[in-house]
Amino acid sequence: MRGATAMIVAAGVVALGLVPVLAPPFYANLLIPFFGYAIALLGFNLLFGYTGLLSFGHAMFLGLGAYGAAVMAGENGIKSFEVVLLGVALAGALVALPIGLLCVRFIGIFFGMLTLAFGMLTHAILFKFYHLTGGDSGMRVPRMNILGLEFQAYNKIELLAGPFYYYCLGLLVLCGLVMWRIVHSPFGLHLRALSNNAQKAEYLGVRVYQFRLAAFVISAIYGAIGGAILGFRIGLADPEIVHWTHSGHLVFMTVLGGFSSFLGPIAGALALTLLQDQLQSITPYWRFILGAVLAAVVIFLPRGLAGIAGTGAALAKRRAAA
Amino acid sequence: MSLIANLLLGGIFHAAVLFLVAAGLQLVFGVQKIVNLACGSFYALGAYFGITLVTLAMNFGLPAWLLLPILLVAGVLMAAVGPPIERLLRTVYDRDESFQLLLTFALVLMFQDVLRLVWGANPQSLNNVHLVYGKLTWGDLSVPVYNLLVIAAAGATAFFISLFLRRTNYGRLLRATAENRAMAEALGVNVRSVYAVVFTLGTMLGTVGGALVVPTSAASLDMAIEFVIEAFAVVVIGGLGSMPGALVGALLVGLIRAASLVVYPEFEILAIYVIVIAVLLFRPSGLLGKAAT
Amino acid sequence: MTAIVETKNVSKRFGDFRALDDVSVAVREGEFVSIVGPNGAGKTTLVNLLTGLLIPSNGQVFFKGTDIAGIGAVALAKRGMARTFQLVQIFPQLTVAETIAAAVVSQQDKAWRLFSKLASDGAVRARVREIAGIFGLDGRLKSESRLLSQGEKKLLDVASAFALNPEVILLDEPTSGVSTAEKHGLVQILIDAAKKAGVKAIILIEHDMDLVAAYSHRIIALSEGKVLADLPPKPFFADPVIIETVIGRRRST
Amino acid sequence: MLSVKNLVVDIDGSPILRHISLEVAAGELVCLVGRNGAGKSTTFRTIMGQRRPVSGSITLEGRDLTQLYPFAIARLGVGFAPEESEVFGDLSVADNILLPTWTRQTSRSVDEREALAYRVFPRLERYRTRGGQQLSGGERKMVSIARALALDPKLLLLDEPTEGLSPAIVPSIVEGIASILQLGHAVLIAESNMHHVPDFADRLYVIERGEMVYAGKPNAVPKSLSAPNGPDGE
Amino acid sequence: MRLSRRRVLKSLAATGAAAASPGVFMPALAQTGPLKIGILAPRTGIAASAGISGLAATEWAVEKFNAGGGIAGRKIQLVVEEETSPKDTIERFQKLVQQEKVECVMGIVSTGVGLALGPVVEEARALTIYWDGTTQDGVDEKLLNPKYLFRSTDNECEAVMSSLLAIKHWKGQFKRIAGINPDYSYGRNNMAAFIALLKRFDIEHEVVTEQWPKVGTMELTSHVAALKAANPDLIFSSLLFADLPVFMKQAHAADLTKGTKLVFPAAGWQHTLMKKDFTPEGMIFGHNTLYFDNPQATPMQKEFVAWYAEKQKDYPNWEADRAYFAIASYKEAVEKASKAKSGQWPGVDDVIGAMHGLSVESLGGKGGWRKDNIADQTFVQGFSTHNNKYDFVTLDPAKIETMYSADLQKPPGAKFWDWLKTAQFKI
Repeated sequence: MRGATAMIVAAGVVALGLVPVLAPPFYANLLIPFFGYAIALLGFNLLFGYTGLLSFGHAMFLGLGAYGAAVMAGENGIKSFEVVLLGVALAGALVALPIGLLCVRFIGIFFGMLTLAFGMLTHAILFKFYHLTGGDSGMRVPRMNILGLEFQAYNKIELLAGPFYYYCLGLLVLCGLVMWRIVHSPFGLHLRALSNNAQKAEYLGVRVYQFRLAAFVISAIYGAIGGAILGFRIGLADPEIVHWTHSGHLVFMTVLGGFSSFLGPIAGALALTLLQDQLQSITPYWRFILGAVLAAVVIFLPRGLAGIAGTGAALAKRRAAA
Repeated sequence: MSLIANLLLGGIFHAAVLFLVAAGLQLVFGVQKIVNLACGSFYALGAYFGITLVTLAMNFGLPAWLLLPILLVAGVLMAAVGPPIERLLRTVYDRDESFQLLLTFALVLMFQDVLRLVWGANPQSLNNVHLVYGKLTWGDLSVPVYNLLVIAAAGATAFFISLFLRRTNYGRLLRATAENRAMAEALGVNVRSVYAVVFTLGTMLGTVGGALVVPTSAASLDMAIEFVIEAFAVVVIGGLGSMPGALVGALLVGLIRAASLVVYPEFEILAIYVIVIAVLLFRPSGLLGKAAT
Repeated sequence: MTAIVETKNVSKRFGDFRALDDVSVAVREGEFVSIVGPNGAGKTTLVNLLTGLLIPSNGQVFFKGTDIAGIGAVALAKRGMARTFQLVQIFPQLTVAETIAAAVVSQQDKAWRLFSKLASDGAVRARVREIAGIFGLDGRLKSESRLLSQGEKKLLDVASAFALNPEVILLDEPTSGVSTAEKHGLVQILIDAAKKAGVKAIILIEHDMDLVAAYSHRIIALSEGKVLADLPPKPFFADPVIIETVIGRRRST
Repeated sequence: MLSVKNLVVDIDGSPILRHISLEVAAGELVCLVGRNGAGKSTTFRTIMGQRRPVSGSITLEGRDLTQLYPFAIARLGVGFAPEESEVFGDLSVADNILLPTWTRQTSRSVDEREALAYRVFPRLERYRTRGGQQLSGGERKMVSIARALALDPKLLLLDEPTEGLSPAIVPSIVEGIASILQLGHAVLIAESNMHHVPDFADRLYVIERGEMVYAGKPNAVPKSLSAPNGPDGE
Repeated sequence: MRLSRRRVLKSLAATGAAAASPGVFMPALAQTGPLKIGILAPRTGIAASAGISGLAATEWAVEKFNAGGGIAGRKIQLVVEEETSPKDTIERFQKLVQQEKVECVMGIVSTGVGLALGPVVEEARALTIYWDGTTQDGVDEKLLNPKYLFRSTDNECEAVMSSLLAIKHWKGQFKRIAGINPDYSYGRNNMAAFIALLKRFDIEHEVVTEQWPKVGTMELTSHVAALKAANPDLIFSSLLFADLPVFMKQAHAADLTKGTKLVFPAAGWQHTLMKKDFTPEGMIFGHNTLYFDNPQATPMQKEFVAWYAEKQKDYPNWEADRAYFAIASYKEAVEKASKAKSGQWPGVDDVIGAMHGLSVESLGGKGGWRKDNIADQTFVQGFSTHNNKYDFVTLDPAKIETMYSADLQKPPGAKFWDWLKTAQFKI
């Protein structure tokens, strides 16, 4: 199975790598947010899929990444995207720590509502503290250099469709590898144990509360990194990014792809990005169809697209065996 | 002095409408253990249909004073969306609550477009028909009787819900089901039909709330998404599943909003979230809720 | 020999209700002690006190000479006491190897290794194999726990507790849900495993007098929050008053 | 009337009942004895439709129950008083007892059914207005049985009806059961204590670890089954 | 997934491997076939009513233009996408430019989206004409020296005009002023502009209360109570969206509007919801660049309004004018540039060049483009009246005022607040 996953990942990376070369340039640009979401969802799923905590306010960390980038690069003139990424990751951890301390005391619906409340608190702050945050018009996220290279010959669209695209792909692979290590580490094992059965886990020496907090903080770091990518791409950090419906979309992607699998959320982010793009061009009523898709996934495919793939693989295996 | 009275009345009026929607949420959560994100959509649905029905009635030349009953009828009629949606939710009763939350989120997305398809993207509003009931003026204090009627209607709803739940056999049956579904079923309670009834009732509280508020307000597409957060705040503050909690929560939210306008306007929306978070942290079961798990 | 687990004049009240009243019991190294008693006798309360879950209203609870009142499950596991539950407690989606590894990781203090690859940790793997071998689960290491048979689940539950390398293990009705035909086999495996794993004392909470009679060195009977008897099996079962109280209390009182 | 054949029930994939069979004829009192965890409650819950069997059949007067919802089974006339009593704390004693009269119509009037329920446990009269939360364990037990009785059932399932009751009450419960039988109801009792089996039981089954180890007359139970296999758990 | 990949592969040959290198994003200006114009308009949410009006006007214009042979001989084909969040709208924009290969993009109502999209427009080098959405916080230039991006008037001309009208007509009649404005940059700037102008004209005043309800707040009775308690002589409000009629209703019910002077520069946003029942006469009422019932209107406006009323069962707001202005000026510019190149289809730079200094008759009146790509348009305001055939208020025909934005917006490069202090206003 591990070999199969590696194959899927390799094929996926190659396919994504070919997009700027083979596909119309629009698609490369379209996929930049996908990279941002995919990275954020890697973290989100550590919290949801592996630790069993469903946050309905996770968009606040994406907002933190975007606004962090705006503050660092826009207000303070930091031009290196790597420095910004490190900065927002740190900020994500620092903000997540106190919020997490308060939230992870609860599980289930209470955890969901508490994170939702914190998310909307953030939204209200961004709106109200107009002089600091620009209110509804948000804050500019200027163009930054990546790996110290300015790419002056490229305008931003070209930068996004070319170098930045590969940069994000690389970042996704890197973040994915790190997350893969995390979920396959002793720490990851304990997270899965506590989400399966917290009481038993405790008797096996699992520090349930601390580990939930750690997962929350890590997910926030990933969220902030994803948010910084979104900010770079949009060129603006705006309050909509932390609205509760945006958090809902993160959950949507995760469930669409399948939260019980490592690659599921990434598949979900890709699927939703492409689906939404197609639907928006086809019909003005694309929200209805998205809602219907979500409902259908929840009802008929609780394990998401990864579930279909899993079932398919199992069937193939059975057929091969027979 | 009249400022305080005016603010108080404004706050209570807001609380009255909030209470209706929150009561619907509470009823559904209490019995079915489902947190319904689509409650705001029901509210919007009631508001839009309220306008349609009142306009229709006025065109037929019905007297203006029938406004309130017509709006009630509008709200009640729109509760017809309840049963099919309950049928949909039935598929996830036994699943993790995250799926239930997501399914209602899917409804929020779908309703946005349904409302647009039927009523268009422009906001809709009635003219001042609600002033047909006159205004009460007392020095500087001036309040439309309609607002008082809505407050009274919400109060009456609170009263009748409590009467229904405490004094009727079916209400007792609901409470029994809320407390212990398996036992109620073993005593012959058809839980499926109870769920359908409860969800429809919950929906109705939302649609009636929307219908009642619309003469003083307007119907717009984004009202659903904005309102659900406030309704959530109410139930969290009051305590999930608790009817008295909905009342207390609605009053608190309504009055805090009103008060913060005078004391510190910057704090208006923030105040509500801060209180929600404080309640969740120090009394996660809410002010009047039963112990949280 | 000194007691490894001990309660000294322990009482526990819940409001007006006196769940335990002045209970002093001790378990020494090398002992297999059963705790029995009818419904409401205070067994659960005693277990919760012994495992550091509750704080006594009066008296003290010692494990290896230190007071463990209310220290909680994680700290208890660290100090060397493990417990299993009456209802099988497993991690449904974890494999057998992962379940045992979860305990081994705690025991080897590796839980905070965020980026190390568990699969290539030889020390953990060796210990997982060893424990699985003891419980005859080595053939099922890669199976998801939820797919095991009831007996295997029981074994896994206990095996993961053993993986903590405990000095004392507390078994709360380990054979509940196991068929009559399998019950002796299971207990035998547990005792053998305890020997191999170097467990110094076993505390068994059990209803099945068959099992209690067959394996205990000593039986502590509780009744209405008090110690009714603390005797080896022979004198225990020879005393009709004790037997009547433990088995048929309601008719007699 | 009630016929359980070869019932196999798993919970989360673990076998809890292993080929259980039992019969209750009209008007009979049948006891199912076994210690806690032996499978008595699971048997009852499966009869009530709260659990779906893996295999085997359950019929009431020839009608298959395994495909019915619990409420339908209750409406067919199966009354159930569970082990934990499960009295509705939010409802008063009177409402608890009346509840089944709202869900099932029988030839007896509501008043009659209510009166019968109180006749079995006259002391409940005093607690009519009390909330379900303010009752002692024994009182809850009585409410639970009275409530099942108010369903006017053909068959009454009583899970550990005397558990946790003070010895002074046990006789009145036993009398209550006797009078229930006189009304023509069949009763199936689960008991963890052999000594609590009423003398007038028609038949007795002993269940151990999900297996039926004895079926027959109460007075013929082998000593080996009745002695060491004692009390229930907590 | 597979489907889209197949599609991706199909277009492989067309695009080639050079896609990742710079320079290929220039929209290909094909000279035959239909002329594709992309529209980005909100269809739902608070800005939907603007989007609907703008879309309708665009469709009307296209129908009209196409009937007359299109633009420089090419028939127009609209490609409509939705304006939503900044992120999604950028994607839709790029889809229009890169996939659909439209030659011009029009639309955008929300400021946040406009600000985010600006740099993208420049880098895509795609001629883009904003209908609206250029409110900037602090009215500092955030989109500097755009070349491809043409924007609507860039400070709140309607607020300046309303303020001037209030000063002109009511000077000396008010002292205690109160504000209720939406809590975002538009509302903040409007209120600030009003106060700045009061200072500029040395009007003695006292701000007795400022309310900032969140956009989308439908329950304003508490705000009304607070306003009422402050007992103002004049209320300045740039409320818009559905919040505006809600406020009017609740203010009327509380007798707040009786005897109080009302200055509402943005009232035209929801003009058909401003029912006579609760909207008083005599308030300063801004219709921005289109007043549908203007007795001095051109035949074209009258034709459009009649068409709109029949098709939409409603009366258009100013976004219709902005949208018409966008497409009409584009048509003019293309045809002018084409003529200059003796009938050849012009390049983007030619069209841009032709845009500057252009003057077109839009629905609401004259409009043109400045050298800095900012629109100049005609603004209409006046005093509300009940004397009409509708159930909502219109402007008193005797007191309609019209101003050209050259007198209402800062000149190129100026700082708005400094300009307010020194500008010569015609009142």
